[in-house]
Amino acid sequence: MDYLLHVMILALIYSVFAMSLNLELGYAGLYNFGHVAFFGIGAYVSALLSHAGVPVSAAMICALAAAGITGALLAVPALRVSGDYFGIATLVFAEMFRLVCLNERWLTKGPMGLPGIPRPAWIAPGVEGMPAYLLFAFLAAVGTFVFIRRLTGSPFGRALKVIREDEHMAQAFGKNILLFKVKAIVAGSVLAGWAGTLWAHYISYISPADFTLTETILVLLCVVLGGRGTNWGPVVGAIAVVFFGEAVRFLPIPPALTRYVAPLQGIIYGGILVVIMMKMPNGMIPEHRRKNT
Amino acid sequence: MLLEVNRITAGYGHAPILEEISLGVETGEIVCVIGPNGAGKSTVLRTVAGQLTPCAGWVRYAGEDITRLGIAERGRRGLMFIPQGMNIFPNLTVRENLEIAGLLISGKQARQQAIRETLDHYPIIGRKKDLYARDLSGGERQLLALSRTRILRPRLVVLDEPSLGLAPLLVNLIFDEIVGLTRLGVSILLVEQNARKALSISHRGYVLELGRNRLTGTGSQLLQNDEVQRLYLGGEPADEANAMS
Amino acid sequence: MLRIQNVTKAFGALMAVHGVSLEIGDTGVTGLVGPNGSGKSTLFHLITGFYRLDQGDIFFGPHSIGRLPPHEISRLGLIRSFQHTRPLPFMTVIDNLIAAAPGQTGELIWPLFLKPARVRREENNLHEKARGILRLLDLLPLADELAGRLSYGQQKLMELGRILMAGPRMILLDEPTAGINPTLIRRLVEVLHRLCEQGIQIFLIEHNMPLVAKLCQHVFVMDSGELIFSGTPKQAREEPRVIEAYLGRENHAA
Amino acid sequence: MSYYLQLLLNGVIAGSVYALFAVGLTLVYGVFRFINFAHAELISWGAYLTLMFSSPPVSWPLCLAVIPAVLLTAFIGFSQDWFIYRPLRRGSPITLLIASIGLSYMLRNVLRLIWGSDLMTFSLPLARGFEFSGYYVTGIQLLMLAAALLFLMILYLLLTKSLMGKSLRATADNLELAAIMGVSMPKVSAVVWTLASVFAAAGGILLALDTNLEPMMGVANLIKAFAAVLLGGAGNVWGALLGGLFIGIAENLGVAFFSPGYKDFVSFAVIFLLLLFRPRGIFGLLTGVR
Amino acid sequence: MKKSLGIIICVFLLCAGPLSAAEVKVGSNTPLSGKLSVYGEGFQQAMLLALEEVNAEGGIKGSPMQIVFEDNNSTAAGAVSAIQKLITVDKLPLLFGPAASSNFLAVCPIAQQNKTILIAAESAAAEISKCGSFVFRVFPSDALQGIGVAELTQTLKYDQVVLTYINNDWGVGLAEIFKKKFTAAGGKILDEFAHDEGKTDYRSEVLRIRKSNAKAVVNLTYIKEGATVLKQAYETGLKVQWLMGSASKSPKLVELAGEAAEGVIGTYPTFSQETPQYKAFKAAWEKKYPDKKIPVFGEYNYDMVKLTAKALRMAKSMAPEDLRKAMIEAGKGYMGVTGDKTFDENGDVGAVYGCWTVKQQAIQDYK
Repeated sequence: MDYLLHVMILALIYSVFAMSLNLELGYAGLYNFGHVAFFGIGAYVSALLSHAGVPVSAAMICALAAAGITGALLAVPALRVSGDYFGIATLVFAEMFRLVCLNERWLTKGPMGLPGIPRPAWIAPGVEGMPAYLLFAFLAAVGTFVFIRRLTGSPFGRALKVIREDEHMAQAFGKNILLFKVKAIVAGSVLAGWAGTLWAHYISYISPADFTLTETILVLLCVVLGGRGTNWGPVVGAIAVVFFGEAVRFLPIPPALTRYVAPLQGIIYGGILVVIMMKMPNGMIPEHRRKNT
Repeated sequence: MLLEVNRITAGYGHAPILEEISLGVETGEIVCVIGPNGAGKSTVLRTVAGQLTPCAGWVRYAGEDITRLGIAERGRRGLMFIPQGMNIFPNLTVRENLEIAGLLISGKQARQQAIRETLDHYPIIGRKKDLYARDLSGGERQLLALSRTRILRPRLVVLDEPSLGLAPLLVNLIFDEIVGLTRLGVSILLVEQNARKALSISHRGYVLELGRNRLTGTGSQLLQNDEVQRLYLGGEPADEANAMS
Repeated sequence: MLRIQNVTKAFGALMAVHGVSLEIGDTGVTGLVGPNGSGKSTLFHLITGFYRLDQGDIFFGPHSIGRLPPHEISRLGLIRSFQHTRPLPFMTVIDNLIAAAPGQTGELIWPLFLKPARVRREENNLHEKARGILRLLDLLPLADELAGRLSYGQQKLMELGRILMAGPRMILLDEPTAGINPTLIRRLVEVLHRLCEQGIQIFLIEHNMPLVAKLCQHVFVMDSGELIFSGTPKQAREEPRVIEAYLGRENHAA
Repeated sequence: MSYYLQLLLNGVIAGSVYALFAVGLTLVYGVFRFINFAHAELISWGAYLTLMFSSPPVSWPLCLAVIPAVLLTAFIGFSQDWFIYRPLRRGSPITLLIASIGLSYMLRNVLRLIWGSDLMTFSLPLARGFEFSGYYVTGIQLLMLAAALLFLMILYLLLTKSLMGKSLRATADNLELAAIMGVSMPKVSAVVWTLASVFAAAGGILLALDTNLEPMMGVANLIKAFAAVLLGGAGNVWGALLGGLFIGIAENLGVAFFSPGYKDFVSFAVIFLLLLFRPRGIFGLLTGVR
Repeated sequence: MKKSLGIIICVFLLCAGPLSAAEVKVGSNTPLSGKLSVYGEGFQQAMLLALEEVNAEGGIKGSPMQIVFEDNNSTAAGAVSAIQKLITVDKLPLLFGPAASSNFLAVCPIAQQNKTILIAAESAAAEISKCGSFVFRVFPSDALQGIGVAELTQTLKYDQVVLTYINNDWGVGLAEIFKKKFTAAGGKILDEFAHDEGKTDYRSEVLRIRKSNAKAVVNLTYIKEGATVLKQAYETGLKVQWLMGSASKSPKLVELAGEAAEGVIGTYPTFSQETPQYKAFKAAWEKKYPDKKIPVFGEYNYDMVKLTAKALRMAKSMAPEDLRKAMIEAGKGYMGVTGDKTFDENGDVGAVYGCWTVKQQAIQDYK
C-alpha cells in the first residue's frame, strides 16, 4: 500500500510545516504569511548541497541553518511593523524568494527545477525506501512535536504567550520582546526548513512552482483549522487537510467533471478558512483561554 | 425638568463605576458635574449621551424615557454630546467639519444658512474655514467643536471637559462661549476638572465621589463649600472608614 | 534613588510633560497627584521607558535610564503597574505571577534543552516564591483559578503580586486603588506598608486624596505638564497653587 | 531616449489602472482598518461578468454589458461586507485578513469553476495603436488613462463636494465621533463598498479589454495595488494614485535594465522596503481618507 | 468536519472495492486542473476518442480497455500523488504521464522503480531520455526541436535575432538548446530574456525587442503568452519575423491574436496530413467533437492510446517485462497519425520537423 505510505508521509511533512508555523502564529502571535519561503529555503539548500556531493544528512543540517539565518535576517527588520503589516511584509518576502529561485538559473535551474534529489544514504531510493522514509518522517515529526512541546511548555513559551497577549506588560516585566520574537521566528524558520528538506528529499524534485502563496494558504489552513496555539492542533489540521485532499481522488467523479475538482477543492478550502474565522476562530482543538471580558 | 437622571448604575465590564447616581437639568440651566478623578463624571455623561447603557435606573429627557435610545436618536431629539479630546475631524476642513456637524439638519438651505451664520459668529475660525482642522490650535479646535451647538441649536448640550489641555486664557474664552450658548436657549450639562471655573458659570452643580452623589447645590454654594475642597485635596477626614470609602 | 532631570515630552503641539525635575530618596511611599491630563501617567511612561524622552534624563541609582528600553529598566528593579488591570486572563493566577519573574533560565532556548534540571529547579523555586506572595496577598486559595475569573479588585492585588515577583527595588503604581472596594484597599495599604518595611520604594499616582495623605511621606503635584509642588501631603493641602490646579483659578470666580 | 519614454508611457497607463484598484483598497482600509485581500476578486469578477453579459446567450453589446457586471460586482462587494466582514469587525484585523484571504481563494475558485482556468478574451477587433511621433498608444490604453482620470476626478468631487463623501472622510477620521455626529454607518459602509467594487470592476474590465481575462488577473494586480496603497500611505486616496503611477512606471522602466522575469519583483521590493522603513508611506504623512 | 471526513473515507472504501476484472485498465496522470488544464482537457478528449475506437475494434483480447484518469493539479507534487495512487491503489501496470516536462521528471523515477510503463505524449525535455527503460514517449525530444528552430532561423537567413522564452521548464529548456546550436553555427543573439508565464501585459517586453532592432524574434512560448505578445507587438507597430516553437502552434493562438499572428513561422515535429491515418483521425475527431478544433498534441495523445492498445494486445501477460517488450515490439514500424513510432534505445521516437505558419487566419504548413 505505497499510496497510503505516500499520503502518510505527506501528512507528516505537512504536520512539521504546520507546527513550525504554529510556533509563530499560535504561540507568538506573529502572522507570518510568507512561511513557505523557509520551507523553500530548506528544500533548495538541501537539494543543491546534496547535488553538489554533500552527504544528505550534512546538507539537511546546512539547510536548517540557512533557513534559521534567513529567518533572523528577515525577522529583525520585519518586526518593525506589527499585525497585518507584518503579514504582508512576510508574504512579499516569500514571493521575492520565489522569483529569485525562478530567475537565478545558474543556481536553481530556474523553472526546470531540481530533479533527482537523493534520499539519505540509509533509505533506499524510490518505492522500496518508502517505509523507511515514513519512519524517518515519523521520527522527524515526533522530534519536532517534542521539541515544540518542550519549547512552548517552558518558561520560554510562557513568555511568548505573555508577549502575544500584552506586549507592554511583558516589557514592564523585563522581557525583551524583540529578542523573544526573533527567537520564535528563527525556531519557526528552522523547523519550516526542516519540513522543506523532508519534502525535497522525499519528493525528489522541487521547482519554484512548489513554493507559492497557495502553499502558504494551505498550511495556514492546517494551523487555524486544527487550533492555533495548541500542540496537537496543527498536527490534526495537517492530517485532516492532506487526507481530505487525497480522499477527493476517490470520489466517483466522471472524467468529464474532473476539471471541476480543483476549483471545488479551492472553494472548500477558502470556505473553511472563512467559516473558521467566523464560527470557531480557535479551531478544532481550541486553546484553553477565555475571552477577556 | 428637561433631563432627569434617576439612580443609574453603570460601568464597563466588572465593577460598576456609577452607583445610583441621580441628577437633573432644568430648561435654560447650566449644570456642572465635578469631582475628583475616578469619580465617574465622564461615565455619567456617556450614559446621558447614549454611549453607555446603564444596568439600572433610567434617564428621562423632555418627558420621555430615553434610557435605551441610541446616540444618533438622542441627537435627533436635540440632545447633543460633545466628547472630550478628539472632538473634531482633523482631516476635514473647518467648513466640512461644520457640514458634518449639521448633518442632522434636514434641508440643504437651512444647513448652509446655519453654517454661514456660525462662521460669521466665530471670526477666528471663519477666517480659517478652508484650512484643515488639524492645522487649528487647541482653542480653535474646541471652539469648532462647540460651534456645533450653534448649527444644530439643540435643547441640551452635554459637554465633556471643554477646558482640557487649554491655556488659561483660552479656558476663559471657552467658558464665555459656553455662557453665550445659553442665550440661544440651550441647556448645558457640563463635566469639568476645573471645578471653580465650572461652578462659577453654573446654576447648579453636582459633586461626585467614587461613583456616588456626594453633594449638590447651586454654583455659588458649592464654591464656598469646604467639603468640595476637601474632596479634591483630601484633608482631615472625619474618620478613617470615610477616607477609605 | 530615582532622579528625574528636566524631563520634557511633547505630543505634537501638546506639552505633556514640561521641564520636570524631581528626586525620590529612600523615603518609603511617594505620591504623584494632579488633575486629569496634568501629565502624571506620561511621566510614568517616560520613567519606565515606554515613551521616548524629548529632553532631560532620568537616573535610577547610578544608572542613567533615560534612553533605555522598558525591559532593561525593568531589569534594574524599577517595576511599574498600569492604570487599568492587565491580567493574562487565560493563565492561572500563579502562572501570572511566575511569568513575571526576571532572568529565568528557561526563557533561553539552549539552557532549556541543555540544563533541564536547572530549569526545573528554578521553576520549583519560583512556584514557592509565588505561593508566598499569594499568601501575603490573601490570594492563595485562588492560585489555580484563571486570572480572568477574578474580580477587578482581586486582579489589582494579583498585579501587585506580579510586581513583587519581579523583585523590585522601586515600584511605580498608577492608580492602585481606582475602582476597588474598601476592604481590598485596606489590604493593599497593609501590603504597601509591608513592602516599605522591606525597603522597597513606592511611587504612586493616586486620586484618593485621603489615602495619599495617609500613605505618603512626600507628594509631588503636577499641573499642565509641570511640577508645581513638592512637599508633605499636609503642606500640599494648604498650598494655593495646588488648590488652584484642582479647583481652578480664583481670579475669575463669580 | 524614446525607448525610455515609451516605457514610461506604458508605466503611466499601467499605473493608472493600479491606482483604480488601489483606491478601493485604501478606502476600505481607511474606514474599516483592514486589508481586504478579496478586493482582487472584485477586479476579476467585474471583468468576467462583463464577458458573461457580452457573450452568448445574453450577447449584449459591451457598453451595455458593463452595467449589470458592475452592479453585480458591487453586490459581491457589498455581500462580502454584510455576511463576513461586518460580523467579524469586533475581532482583530488579523481575523479579518485571514477571512479575506479565504474569501479571495473561494471567489477565485468559483470563477474557475464557472469559466475554467483558460485564458479568455473579448475578441475585439485588433487595431494598430495610434502613433504620435514614434510613440504608440492603443485606443483602449487611452480609454484606460481617460477612465482612470475620470473616475478619480469623480471620486475627488464625491469626497470633497458631496455630503456623503464628507461623511465618509469623517468616518475614516474618527468612527466614533462620526457616529455621535449622526453619520449613518450602514450608509457609509454601503458607499465604501460600492465605490471599492465599482472602481475594481471598472479597472478589471479595462484591463480585460486591453489584454485578456484569466482567474489570477485580480491577485496579480492586487499586489501592485497594495504596493501603491503603501506608497501613498494607507487611507490616502491621492497617495494611491501617485503610488499606482510610481509602481507602474518603476516596473515598466525596470524591464529595460533587468530580466522581465523580475518585473513583479519591483513592486514586491517596494512594498517590502516601504513597510520596513516608511510604514506610513511616502505621501502618507497623515492618516485618514483625503 | 469529522463527519464529512468520515463520509469521504466511506466513499473511498466503496470506490476502491469494485475492481472489475473484465476490463483492461491503464492510468493517465493528466493536468485536469491548475495552469495546464487548458491543455489537459484536449489531451483527455483525444485519448477518449482513441479509446472509443479501440473498444469498437473489440478492445484488448475481448475485454474493453479503460483509462483511469487522475488529476495532478498541474503540479509536481500533484503528479507524484497521482502516480502513487495509480500504481499502488489501482495497481495499473501502464500509465500515461503528466504533461509538463517538470512534472514528468518528478514522476518518472517512481514509475521506473515500480516497473510501471510510463508513456509521455507531449513532454519534450531532453532529460526524459535518461529516465529509464520503462519510460517511453511518442513525442520527440526537445533536443530535436531546439535544433529545428535554430535550423529554421538559419534557413531563413536571420543571423541576428532576439531570443525570448516563457519562464518555465519547457521554454527555458528549449531556449538553452536553441542558443547552443544557433551560436555554434555563427548566429548572434542580440538580446535574450525570459518572460513571465501568465501575464497579461507584455508591452514593455515588446519594447525591449523593438529596441534591439532585430529583424527576427525567436519567441519560444505557450499559446496565451504567445498570443498576447503578438497582439501587443502588433499594436505598437513592431514589424519583425516571429519564429516560434511547437507549443504555440494552435488555432487558439490565431483566435486570440487574430491578425497579429499573420506571418508567424514556427517549427513543429511534423507528420504528413495526407496519410490515411491522419485523415481517418480527423474525420473521427470531427464526428465525435463537431464544435472543437483538434487540440495541441491531440494527435500524439491519440497515437499514444492506439499504440498502447496494440502493445496490450501483443503482450504475453501484464507483467512489466512483457509489457515493456510488447511496447517496443508494437512500436516497430508503427505508423500512427503522427508518423513512425519506432522507439529507440531510450524509448524516444524520431521526428521530422516541419514548419508552420499563419496565413489568412489559419495555421498552414510553411514551405
